[in-house]
Amino acid sequence: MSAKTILEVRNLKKYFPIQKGVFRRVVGHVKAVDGLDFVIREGECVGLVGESGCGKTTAGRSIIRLLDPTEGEVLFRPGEQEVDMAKLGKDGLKRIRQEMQFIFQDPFASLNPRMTVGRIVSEPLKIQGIGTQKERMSRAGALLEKVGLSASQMGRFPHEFSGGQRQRIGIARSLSLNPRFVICDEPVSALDVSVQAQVLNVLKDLQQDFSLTYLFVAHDLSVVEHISDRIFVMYLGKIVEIADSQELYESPRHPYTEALLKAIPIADPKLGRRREALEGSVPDPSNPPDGCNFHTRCRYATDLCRSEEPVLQGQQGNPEHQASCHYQNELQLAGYMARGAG
Amino acid sequence: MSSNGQEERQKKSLSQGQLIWRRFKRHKLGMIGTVVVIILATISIGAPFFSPYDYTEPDFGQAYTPPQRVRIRDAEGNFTRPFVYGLTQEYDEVTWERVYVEDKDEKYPIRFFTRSWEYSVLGLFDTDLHFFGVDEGATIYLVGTDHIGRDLLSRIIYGSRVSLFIGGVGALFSATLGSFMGGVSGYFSGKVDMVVQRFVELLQLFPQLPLMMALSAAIPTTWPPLGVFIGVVFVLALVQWTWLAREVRGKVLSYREEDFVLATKTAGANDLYVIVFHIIPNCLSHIIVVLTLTIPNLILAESALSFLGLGIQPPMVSWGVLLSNATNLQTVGENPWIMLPGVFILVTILALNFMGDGLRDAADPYS
Amino acid sequence: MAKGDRLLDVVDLSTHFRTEEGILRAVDRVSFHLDQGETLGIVGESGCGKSITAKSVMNLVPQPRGSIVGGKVLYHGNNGTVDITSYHHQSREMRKIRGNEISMIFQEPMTSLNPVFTIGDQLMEAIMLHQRLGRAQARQRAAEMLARVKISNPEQRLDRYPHEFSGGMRQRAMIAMALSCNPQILIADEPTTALDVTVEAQILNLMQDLQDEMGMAIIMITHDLGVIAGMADRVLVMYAGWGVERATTEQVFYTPKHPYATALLQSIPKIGVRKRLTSIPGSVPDLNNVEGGWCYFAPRCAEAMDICRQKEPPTFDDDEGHTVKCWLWDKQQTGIKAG
Amino acid sequence: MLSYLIRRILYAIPMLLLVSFFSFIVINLPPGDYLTTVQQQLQSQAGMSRDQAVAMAERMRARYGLDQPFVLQYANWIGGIVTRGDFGYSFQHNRPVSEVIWVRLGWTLLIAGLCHAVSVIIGVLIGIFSATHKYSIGDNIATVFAFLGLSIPNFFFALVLMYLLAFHAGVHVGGLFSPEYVLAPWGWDKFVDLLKHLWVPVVVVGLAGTAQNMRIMRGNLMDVLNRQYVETARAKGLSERKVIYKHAVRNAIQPVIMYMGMALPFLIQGEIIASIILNLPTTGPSFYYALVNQDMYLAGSFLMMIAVVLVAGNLLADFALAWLDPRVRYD
Repeated sequence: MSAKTILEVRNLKKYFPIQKGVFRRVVGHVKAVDGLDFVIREGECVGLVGESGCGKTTAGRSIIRLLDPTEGEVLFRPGEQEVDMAKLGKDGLKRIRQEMQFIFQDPFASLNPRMTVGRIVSEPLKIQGIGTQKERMSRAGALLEKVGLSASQMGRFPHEFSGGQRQRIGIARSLSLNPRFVICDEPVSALDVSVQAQVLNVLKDLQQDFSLTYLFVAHDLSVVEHISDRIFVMYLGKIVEIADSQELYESPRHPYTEALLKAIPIADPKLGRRREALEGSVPDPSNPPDGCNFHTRCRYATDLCRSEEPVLQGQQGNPEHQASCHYQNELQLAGYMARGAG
Repeated sequence: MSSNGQEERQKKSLSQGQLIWRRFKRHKLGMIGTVVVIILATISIGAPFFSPYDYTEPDFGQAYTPPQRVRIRDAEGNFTRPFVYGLTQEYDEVTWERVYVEDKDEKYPIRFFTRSWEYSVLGLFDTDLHFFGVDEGATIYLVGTDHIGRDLLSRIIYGSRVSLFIGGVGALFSATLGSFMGGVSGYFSGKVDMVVQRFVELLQLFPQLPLMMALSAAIPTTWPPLGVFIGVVFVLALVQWTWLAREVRGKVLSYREEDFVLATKTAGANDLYVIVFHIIPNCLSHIIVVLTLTIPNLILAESALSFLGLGIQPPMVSWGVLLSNATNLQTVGENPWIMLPGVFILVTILALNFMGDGLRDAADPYS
Repeated sequence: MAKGDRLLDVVDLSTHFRTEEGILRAVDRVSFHLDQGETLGIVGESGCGKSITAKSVMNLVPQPRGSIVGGKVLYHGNNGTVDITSYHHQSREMRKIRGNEISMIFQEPMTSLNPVFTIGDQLMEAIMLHQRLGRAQARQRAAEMLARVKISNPEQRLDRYPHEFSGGMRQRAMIAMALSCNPQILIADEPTTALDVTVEAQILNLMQDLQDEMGMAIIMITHDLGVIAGMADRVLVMYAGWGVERATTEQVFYTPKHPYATALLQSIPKIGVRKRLTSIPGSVPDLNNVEGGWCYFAPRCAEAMDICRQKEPPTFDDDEGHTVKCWLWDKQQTGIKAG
Repeated sequence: MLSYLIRRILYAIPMLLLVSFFSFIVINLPPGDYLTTVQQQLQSQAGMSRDQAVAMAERMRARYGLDQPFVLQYANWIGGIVTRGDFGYSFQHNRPVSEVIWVRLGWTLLIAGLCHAVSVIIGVLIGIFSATHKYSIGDNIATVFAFLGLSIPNFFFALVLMYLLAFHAGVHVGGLFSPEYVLAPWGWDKFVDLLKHLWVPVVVVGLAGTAQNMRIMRGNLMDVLNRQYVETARAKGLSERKVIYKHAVRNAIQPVIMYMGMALPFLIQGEIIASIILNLPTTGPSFYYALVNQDMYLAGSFLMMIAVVLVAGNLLADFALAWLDPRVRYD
């Protein structure tokens, strides 16, 4: 991968205050996102996985400034110029919206029930003041065709469509401004299995046709594996491992990744019989454990893990594969393939 | 696919508004209420046309005439067109009270589109055409007369103008104020929200009626009736708006976090755009429902204030003003029909409540 | 009763709902059976009727709009065979079975416990009702059950309220509650859908352990083929209210007969296999007021024939109990597959 | 829990101050004051000249502090209330306000409280019945009753009831006692006589509240009956009675309790207007005449005390809620 960097995130943090007591004083913070560092290169699809509450959705929303980050830089380089999304003012943000878009999880909540599909899809163009009404509508029609719907359905309302169709309308809307970078926030997790495949295929085709870069946020590891070139694994507000998709599944470097892979349900009666389960549950994100975040549930944890926080760093001889584990070079962790699948 | 595919497709090209209307049509009580409201509105708009008498004209000789019965069978038992008997006054020999007796020899058929007193239509031209009446020389007091012999029905019809107008305009005014305050406070949250919410809470800590009484008492007695009328509308709206403000705020708060609003924001929309094109249209049906349910509250409040003499001032009439003649128990006992304006209040409020309830069910079927 | 004995025979079960648009045939002549100690998986997408099938077995169809309109649910319990559909849903007989012989857990662990009562109260309720134990003994038993579902400090946890439990813990508490009276059958309606993968694995493992220990049969309802593959002995595939295929788990996964089952298996992404996913075109038909007389899957089926659009397919049964509701398996129609 | 309660109480204090200030503003809105009326009377009835009357009124203004700036007047008033329980002077009654309001406020609270209890109990029971017998004849009747209850203006209802009782049933109505008991010392007979009179205002004022509680309970219970935990309770094998009364009602009643705080204003305003018609010795008539006569301290004190009662009512409702729902306690 030698493509140029499109997005670089440095030390991104998003804390939510917790208020308590008689005077509603701020007594602490939920550290939803606690220092993310990564780069995304042009044209790739990066999967951001983790369990609920790990901060993946907050991360996505902080990058596109649906939430204002508490700290950190979000350097976005759609063309020659670089901007810091985290510091943009209103006007700059509006301009940059043309380059960075967002796809929402819930296909029912993300479309305004009182607008026709044509208006929904063409609305971003109207907001940005691009083209005439007629041009905007014809672009909306073309986009609907592109996602496998028909332009003749533009006059209909969202409630007349099924979940999968609605999600495709949402995708068409996010592409109307011809963005370079799209954050997909669990775009298929609300859909049925048979429809999920339709949407995944549409997303893949569009990536090719419009040369898009995706940040694909999801909890379903098989979906993420299917669509991503590289994968970031998040745990308790931090990235614990970054690797090429295939490499991550074959030879994970972080015990949490290993645990996740062991828990994936396999649709094969011979292989899927018994999954090895990670014990315990995720610690309170307002009061994360000392040392390594994961040590409370890690089967390999030592005193070092309990006292000292590991940094996310490349492996010996393989700087592209990063993990935040003190023992990443020593541990022999089992990949998904070890379960006999693939 | 199947034979009902056609129907499927037809069913599916409806907007939210049309869907609401379809559901509303199925709500029986709501439809009944709507029909009653339309009839009442028609009568109050065409008040002079529907009033058989001039509502301001006293006829001291006819004071406290009881309601006259409309008959369709004459003394011989034959069915005829509707008519009333003439009335003669007699004095009770024991108590020396005036009593009205039907004179079975004088039959006066009820005539439609008759001519009697003159009125002007929108100040454009004068006419004396009326919906119904009887021939000269007889009287038709369908719900009786008051203490100075004014036709109560005509007074009720004119009173409906004031009562319905106050309800409607007051509700519109309070809805505008309430939606604006609620919307602003919900959308911008933070300090603005704090201030508006505390103010709303403060107002809501006072029971509405005593507060309205106190505020109405502040309207100078020297003002002309029209001034008092406008003052009353303001007082009602000022006390009432908080309720809607709270509801709108809640709606706005929930819509503000909806994905479709966030999606619009990621397309670069500013707050104004989001409010105008996304939040208001989605709140609108809710606001209309609350508006419909506010009207009966205001009619009720107006009638209570006027009943106590703190609202509309004579010679202007409203249902509450008419009822204020019924405060003396002895008078009511002797002339119970003077309570009839209350029945009109009841029916109107009931109809509006039915309508509002139907609208709410139709607009928000899952709540 | 020994492992392998027949526990439940569901024959042509039909459950309908009255909706604003007309009659919704949520479950339409579905048949299956369940043996002692085994796990039956019912799989299908949202709206296929799998949850309503489970609720019909419990005689808990949402009232007053839904009702069981046909078929039998024969339960071969300790007191002989009874037809559950013949009982009124609030009858004493039915209530003796519910929670005692047949138990159920639900999809949303967050909402399936009553927020205003402690976990202990809710656990003891069923124990006191069915086992006629006093409060102290019931509490004892409740604590045992919590320990059994691997909740630490069970004694203290009994006095906690549901909102103080995490999602996984609540589902454990639900399982403890469901199993507190040693039921013959546990119906699990999407028990792990709302949970994370790692917690899902914990819960499924727990269910398997408890099944080994206690010997109850499980009906596992899910849309997740991975969960089915990991848990079920036999599988019923549902589509639009129909049971379209029924066989052992191996048969369904390795030699599926119904085109829907085949397509479903192909449409899930498999790790390590990066080829384009085969998607099923279109979406599930609206089941309100559909007129029968055709195969509901035909519009989405790659192999649909003329007859599929004209006549409802019957259910074909091979000799090994692998049934399929599809015209492709009719010898008169094709002769290829049915050969 | 404790922090929740303390927070609610601390929050009520500035609210009370605001309430008193607002009451004072409202009462001062009318142009002129009580002494303007006095001045006119002195001129027309006592035959004083205009100058004499004005001078006399001014002297009285100075005596009662009415010539001071508004804010100072308020400060004096609220200071008197807080430090001495002195609510000012009632010009109309020629007595300190505190001597006038307490008894009347007591009766108002008694009647409103009774109405509250009756309307909650009956309303909730009918609501439970309605929700569990959805769309049955009984439910339809209850629904129509509820609409009627919400739609009938309660002064009109009071009027009709009085008329029917007085002229068709021949019962003594109006007031809280029959004439012969008004001045009589307390005793069993007087108590019975009170009950005979009390039910009229209770019915008049309680009707709307009952209807409202019924609607709320019906809606909530129907909603709660669809919740998953109700199904869980059924799946346990509990009887329908237990499912409804233990599991569903307990959850559905919370909004009713929340509403109890909000319902108080309606009950009090209902009581006020009904009292004027039924001529009861409560706040209603007194407040009304104080307003009409610009007896500002009396009217202001009434308005403020009513609001204070509501603040207290809301606090109680909050506490009840916290007691009922562990999630609120948890904070």
